[in-house]
Amino acid sequence: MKFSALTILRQALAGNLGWPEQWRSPEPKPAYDAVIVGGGGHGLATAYYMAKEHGMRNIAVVERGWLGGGNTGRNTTIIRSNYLWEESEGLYEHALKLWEGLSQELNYNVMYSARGVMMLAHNVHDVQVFKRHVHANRLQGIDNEWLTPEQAKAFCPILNIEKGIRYPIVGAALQRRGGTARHDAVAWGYARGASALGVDIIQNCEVTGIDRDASGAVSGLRTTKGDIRTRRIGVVAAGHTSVVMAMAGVRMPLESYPLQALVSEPVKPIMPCVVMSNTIHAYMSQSDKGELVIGAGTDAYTSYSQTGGLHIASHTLDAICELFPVVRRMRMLRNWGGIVDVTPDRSPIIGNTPVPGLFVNCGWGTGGFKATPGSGHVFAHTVARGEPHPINAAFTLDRFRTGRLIDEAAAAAVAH
Amino acid sequence: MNAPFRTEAGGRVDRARPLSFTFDGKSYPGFEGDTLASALLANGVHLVGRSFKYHRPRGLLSAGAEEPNALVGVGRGGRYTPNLRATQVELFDGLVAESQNRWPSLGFDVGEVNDLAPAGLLSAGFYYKTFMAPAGAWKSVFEPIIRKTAGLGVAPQEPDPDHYTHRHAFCDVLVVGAGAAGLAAALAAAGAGARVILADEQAELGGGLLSERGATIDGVEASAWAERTVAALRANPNVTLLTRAQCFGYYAQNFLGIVERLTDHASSPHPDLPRERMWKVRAKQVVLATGAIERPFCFPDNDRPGVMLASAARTYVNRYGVRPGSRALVFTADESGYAAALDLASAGLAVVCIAELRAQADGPGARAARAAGLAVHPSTVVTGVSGRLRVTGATLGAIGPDGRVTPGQTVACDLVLMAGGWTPAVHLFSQSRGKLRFDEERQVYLPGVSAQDERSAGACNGTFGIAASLAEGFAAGADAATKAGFAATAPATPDVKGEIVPAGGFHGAVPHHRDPQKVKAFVDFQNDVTAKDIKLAVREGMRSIEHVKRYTTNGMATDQGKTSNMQGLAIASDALGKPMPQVGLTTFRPPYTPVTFGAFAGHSRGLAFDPIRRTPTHDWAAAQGAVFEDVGMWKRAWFFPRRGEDMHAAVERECRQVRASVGIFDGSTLGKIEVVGPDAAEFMNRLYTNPWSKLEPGRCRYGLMLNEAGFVMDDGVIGRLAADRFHVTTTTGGAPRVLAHMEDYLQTEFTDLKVWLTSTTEQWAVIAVQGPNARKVLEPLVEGIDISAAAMPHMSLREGRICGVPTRLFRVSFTGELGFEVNVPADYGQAVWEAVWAEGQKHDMVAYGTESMHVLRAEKGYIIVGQETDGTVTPNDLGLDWAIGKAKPDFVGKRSLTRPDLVKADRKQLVGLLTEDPAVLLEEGAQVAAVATPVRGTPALGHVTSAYRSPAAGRSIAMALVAGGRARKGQTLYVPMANGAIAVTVTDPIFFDPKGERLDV
Amino acid sequence: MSDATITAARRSPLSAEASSLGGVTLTPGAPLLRLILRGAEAAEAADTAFGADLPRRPNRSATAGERAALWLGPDEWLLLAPESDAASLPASLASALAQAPHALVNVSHRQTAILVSGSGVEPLLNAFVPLELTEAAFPVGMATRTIFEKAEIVLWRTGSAAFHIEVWRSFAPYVWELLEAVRRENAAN
Amino acid sequence: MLLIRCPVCEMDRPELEFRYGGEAHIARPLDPSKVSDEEWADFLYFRTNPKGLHVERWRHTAGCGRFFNAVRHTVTDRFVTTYKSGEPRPDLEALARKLESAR
Ligand SMILES: Cc1cc2nc3c(=O)[nH]c(=O)nc-3n(C[C@H](O)[C@H](O)[C@H](O)COP(=O)(O)OP(=O)(O)OC[C@H]3O[C@@H](n4cnc5c(N)ncnc54)[C@H](O)[C@@H]3O)c2cc1C
Ligand SMILES: NC(=O)c1ccc[n+]([C@@H]2O[C@H](COP(=O)([O-])OP(=O)(O)OC[C@H]3O[C@@H](n4cnc5c(N)ncnc54)[C@H](O)[C@@H]3O)[C@@H](O)[C@H]2O)c1
Ligand SMILES: Cc1cc2nc3c(=O)[nH]c(=O)nc-3n(C[C@H](O)[C@H](O)[C@H](O)COP(=O)(O)O)c2cc1C
Ligand SMILES: [Zn+2]
Repeated sequence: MKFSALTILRQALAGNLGWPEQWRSPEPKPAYDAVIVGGGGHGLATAYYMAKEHGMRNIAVVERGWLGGGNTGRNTTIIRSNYLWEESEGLYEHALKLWEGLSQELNYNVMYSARGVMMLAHNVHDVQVFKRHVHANRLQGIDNEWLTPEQAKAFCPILNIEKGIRYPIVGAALQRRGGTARHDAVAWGYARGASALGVDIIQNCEVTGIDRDASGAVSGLRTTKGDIRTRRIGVVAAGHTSVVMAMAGVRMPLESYPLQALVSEPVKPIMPCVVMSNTIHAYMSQSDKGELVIGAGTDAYTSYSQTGGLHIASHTLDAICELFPVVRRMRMLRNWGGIVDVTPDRSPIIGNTPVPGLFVNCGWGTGGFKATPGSGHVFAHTVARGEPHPINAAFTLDRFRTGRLIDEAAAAAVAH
Repeated sequence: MNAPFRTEAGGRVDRARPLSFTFDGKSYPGFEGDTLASALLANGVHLVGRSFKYHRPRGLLSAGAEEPNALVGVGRGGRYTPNLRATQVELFDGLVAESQNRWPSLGFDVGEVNDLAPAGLLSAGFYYKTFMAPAGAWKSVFEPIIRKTAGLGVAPQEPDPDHYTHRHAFCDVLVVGAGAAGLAAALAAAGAGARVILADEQAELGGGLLSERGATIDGVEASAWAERTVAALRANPNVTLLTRAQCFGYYAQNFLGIVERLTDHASSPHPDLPRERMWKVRAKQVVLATGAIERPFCFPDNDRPGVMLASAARTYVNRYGVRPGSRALVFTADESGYAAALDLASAGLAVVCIAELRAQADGPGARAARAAGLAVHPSTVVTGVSGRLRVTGATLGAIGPDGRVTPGQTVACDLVLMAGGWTPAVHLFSQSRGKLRFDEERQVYLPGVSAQDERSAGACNGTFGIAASLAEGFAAGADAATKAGFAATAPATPDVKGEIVPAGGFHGAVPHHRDPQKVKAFVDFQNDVTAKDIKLAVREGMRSIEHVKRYTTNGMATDQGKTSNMQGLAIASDALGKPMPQVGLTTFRPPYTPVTFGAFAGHSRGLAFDPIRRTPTHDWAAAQGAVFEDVGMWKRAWFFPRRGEDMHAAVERECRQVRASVGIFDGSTLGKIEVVGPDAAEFMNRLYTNPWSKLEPGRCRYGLMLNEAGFVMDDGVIGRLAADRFHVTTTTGGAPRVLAHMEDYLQTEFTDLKVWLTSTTEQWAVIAVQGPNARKVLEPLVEGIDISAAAMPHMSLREGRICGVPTRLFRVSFTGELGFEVNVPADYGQAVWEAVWAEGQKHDMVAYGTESMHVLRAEKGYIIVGQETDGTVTPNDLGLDWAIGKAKPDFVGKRSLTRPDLVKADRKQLVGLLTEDPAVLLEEGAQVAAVATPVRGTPALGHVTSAYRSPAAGRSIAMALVAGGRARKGQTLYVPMANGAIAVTVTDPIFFDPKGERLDV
Repeated sequence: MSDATITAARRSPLSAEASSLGGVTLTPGAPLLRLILRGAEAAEAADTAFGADLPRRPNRSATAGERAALWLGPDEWLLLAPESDAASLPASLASALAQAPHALVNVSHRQTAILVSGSGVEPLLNAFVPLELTEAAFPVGMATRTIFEKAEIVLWRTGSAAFHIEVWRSFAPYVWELLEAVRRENAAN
Repeated sequence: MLLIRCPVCEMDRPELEFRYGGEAHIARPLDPSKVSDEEWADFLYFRTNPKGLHVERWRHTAGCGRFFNAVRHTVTDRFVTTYKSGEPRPDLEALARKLESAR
């Protein structure tokens, strides 16, 4: 059923009894042409584009829990494309362009909100780094502009730009097309779209093993809902990638860390944009419902616990209160964690693996939500064609051997 | 002044201390000991808020932490705090509170039109299905409208004048909750000699005991027993009692967060008192005694002001001496409803009747009620209420044997009490990662297998009733003390008489006979989630309770589902046709109730947000009017403007004077590490690219450090003091990282080496004296060192004295001029600095800051790690191959340098760039391209790393990393800027004195 | 370093003066000779030369007269001695240890001391220090590096209600000011 | 905040005093020049990252300053054991069995 104001009215008058399931919940078939492991935004988007653009309909997404329940459902939803290196710029800008039409594409309002993402500079080094981004982005046609502290405050009036504070704000880089989106809707919208194209989305179905034939190529999957035969597997398991890849005997350059986020109680709008400060480690935006959505860096140790330490929230909030002194009396409503898979160069791995038929899309670390549509789009190409799309060609596993890293962290250490 | 609904006597408020407060501008009386909620009720005020989506009028549902409706803004100016629960706000004289989410007024709120929209139009998730066309309208039209309606309260508009504090605490037994179970646990544990912390979020310890009327413990009223017990605990030096102290989170290894409110309840607190204190408690053992939360019923219009939890009404009459109405209808499915009815009746309210949902109405409660002359109707439900801003009546329905409801009588009442049973507060247990188990009989989740050293007691463990809670509390306290290493036995359980023990309960939507399309029965009051919303979510394929939660927002409000989660689960389970435990629970997360941001931040605030590191000569620089820059935690003198100078002018003057005569510069922030031991040289060989074995004592060398991936990590001048002793310097920002990196290799890889590392960064003040007259300035001050060119060549190091102070004197230069760096013990830094400065005046010495330092080094093509490098740069890229000890078999990073990508010809290499127009200054970070207007998407050749106006070169200069740059020398490239490209010529990155003739003088 | 001849003015990183409030006294420490000794094999020889047995047990200290040796790590000691020892002690230690591999580094000016004493000292320190400070858990004579909010310190209990804090000089004002702030709070209580 | 037993200090100490050091027992090749690019990449970057018992390095930075090793369960974050740097890697399976029987 197409979603629109009209259908809403019609259904409301009929007691909302006529809404169909947004996606089917079938049992797994014995075999598929391809199986995507992981029903997060990236996995669902991959399946959607495989069906839509590559005509693969006999495919499935298997998800160990509930779809969107991984990092897709627990991230702070910052979207931007003003990355430093050309490879990253290409990938994230590809995603940003897709975000711009995604609600219409999916007929699902994902509430992509281009409210602007502002990154604060607190010292001379920050200025150099952010200006480097601004210039690099402009060359690639990606919007990113430099603001004075006064302009930054005009854009976000609750910002403290006093000079005498511990880490005064000396400028900011602003990407106006950056913003946020409603994270759950992204998963649901892709699931609905994929399901309508025939993709089987199988929840509560954990992959427990990967079978390989005599040649070493992928031949099937074992799951908590039985075995599935397939010759193509796309692993999009975020924090659990190492675990799934180990089932195929592949070791990964990944470590999984807890990353926490929190929300305040909802208040009337006080903040029209997203603000990030890497130097003092915190970022904040306000959701359409009114709560302040806040995050920072990972906990210090690897973990699959989806929780973290109290001191991390303390450090996040002391920074937030310095940047925005008017929120000091506001209150934390909920604090949660996700598990992010981090690569040594803080860039994702999207492509083939040493195992024929096995493809991987991982390593998004603390910042992959923004890439969801683009990542799914190029990974669909990769899995369907067996070779990377030009946009993800550089994001190989092999770069860790050659040293051809795409080091966003080294250059800027900007997360998200 | 007389509050009309105040009882004549009784309750725990202090009638001798009348107070006055305002709500929405109107002044009311109250008493010390009231909450804002009890005081409002005492004044007959029931309408206290508006709901989130439909803006429905809302009253007080509860008397505690679970309150979803009565959110108010309290205070003024910087102390204004939104979204506080009136049930938790303690009254003080002069308190100012206002209602929220309404316009223009609480009684008449325009937003209520949402409630009049066709039924179901604004149902769960409707916004995902619309506002998509035309493209762009979301951003320009719909989202702005939606955002305007967002939020509940208004955020404070001014910075918070209060402050917050922290305390780490340790105990043998932490008891959370001071009701019957918690008090008993604390008694037992303290009795065994354990160090106990007992924390309760309320202003008074006693929990449910304070709300009791009928029951006695050891012959005294329950509340009196609580008082006595608290007094006994207070007298025990091993016990710390924390009131107004919410335990908000249970973290790994029995680490719990507690936030204590210290001043919010006082009208004029001592100004030095913090507003809140966060306790960070590491407990050997924990007893959770957090009680249970009463469930409302989900029936049409169950949200009208005057519909209230039965236990809340009981608390208002018994504890606060307030009648929450005049004519009460009690709707119950639990024995506890009868206790409430009885208490209200004895407080003089008319109890119209008791509607008992269950078919049997012959339990102890019903029997007592009937004995007291109250009417009890079994198999009876409330199917709706009349009255919009306040209940005026209720309609009843009878449940037939087939479960169908037939309409019954309408009764006039102004209070409808709901006693739907009790949901144990297992939040903290669940946060501790204990496994919950589902109790089939009572249909509730209870603590199951523990993951940490804790146990639950009392209502939170499903043990209801005072006697049973006391017994379980004693046992839990004794068990905790025993496990913490004390010999403990549970004290004898006191004799409890006259209590009505909660039993029964109901889950899910109450059946009714009304047109489901026309009514709203609320599950999550604050977020306006109705039973229909939950069913719709299930219909749309949201089969996981997590999806139901997120699609409907059930349980996501500021009460975090305390009254709604189990109801939502029951309704979803019904819709899915699956038993509750198979549908599952959503995750309990910290905090239990919202916690102030400021409490997390504590003292990390303002200038104490991070330590401010100042050098030994900071005050001198400040007195000279230096402008400082932040480098890590350090404040470094950036430039020294004279009257009327901007940075550019100051830097130009400083640079010229250094080259013309001499300058003084504070290098104290440079990292310093003393590497000592028989294997010191070998260690240096392995950690730095350069060879060290042959460096003679008394000589220095520029050292380059790589990470294991082969990329430049740090650099600095390193002096050899003795065969077994090196004085290593690092970059300012890199100092801790370099030391940690060295320790890592030393302790875990190169364990064969006998060498030790000691940070001496702060031992030495470093005074750089640079310029052709540097020697002349120092000569008169130095003792015991011949600093002549012959005796002390460039890159050498001597020990002796300066101004009588022991010094390590380096002859080094980061300016390209004759230069020395005077290291003196830090306490003498300023005195020596001043002496050098005084001497320097004979040579027109200038003090220069980091900006001039950068210019001077750039003129010479010296790199700055972190500016010319970004973690992706190799020594070769920088033209520093000369710094690599080729003969060394290995050093950290060496192997990586031969990886395929690191030996590619077109790597970015450090070059100089000169603009065609010498007056044009490039911008650092600007990109370098082969053509003036590169096609969008063409990769850049590189970027400008440094750019300055060079007084020495008399023009602008720049350094850049450019692909294959060294082979491009002489080429014209372009730096595209927003307003056109700048043509540049590629050069050597050395712009002044390329032969270094000024150095060796 | 013989300091006998030094005439240059010495400036402590702390300009504050000793004061008492709410039962807690804060005192900026006087200058001390501070040496870091590294190398387990050198400990024995150091015992005699220093005049106090270097503690071999973790997190302990040993004192002899005005000298103290604090265990900081299995092969790391912080040796504290009066300023007046500066002329002789480093040299005599160095010669006593000549045969054993070791590192001896003078850090007299790297750090400074803050002395905290009085009945409210434990809760005061526990505003920032994450260690249990009861005498049972942190007895007199215990010494260790630890965290003080966002700074690192060495915390040494010198008496049942007295602690000696060693802190790097640039962090000293931060530690002092935080102690002062909480002392005021606690006094208001 | 985790509570970590430092095997050198022989005390339980708060996480704030420690620095995490990644997977343990990844030995630097004795002669790096002899290993292939693949092997070198393995050493530099590839990690087990297990969901379960993890053998890892910590350093008691704001304590005794020593690196040591620990076995921690990465789902519960519970430390099973800690031991001094240089001591052999414990038998994880035996530890897992011990944990199981202790339940
Ligand atoms: C707190 C937090 C804040 C963040 N903030 C931002 C931000 O502001 N901006 C941004 O761009 N990014 C952010 N991120 C990162 C972003 O969330 C992720 O990069 C992104 O969501 C990854 O999407 P995904 O679909 O790959 O992963 P997920 O959504 O995690 O999906 C992976 C799925 O794989 C499933 N799975 C795992 N193992 C198996 C198995 N064996 N069998 C079957 N299924 C399996 C998981 O259950 C999961 O659902 C944040 C992350 C967190 C945790
Ligand atoms: N009269 C009533 O209205 C009423 C209400 C509740 C319980 N009871 C009775 O009390 C007995 C149960 O006693 P109990 O001790 O188990 O429960 P209790 O409700 O008496 O006490 C629980 C206490 O825990 C506190 N608390 C809950 N969560 C907290 C947190 N996170 N941090 C700090 N404090 C927290 C509450 O403020 C409360 O004081 C039963 O008989 C029950 O029927 C009576
Ligand atoms: C952008 C964003 C906004 C959120 N807003 C709320 C909120 O208003 N109320 C709430 O209870 N939780 C909110 N959450 C948190 C979720 O309830 C939940 O904690 C999160 O999805 C992680 O799941 P878990 O806690 O069930 O593990 C939000 C999460 C995200 C990612
Ligand atoms: Zn230790």
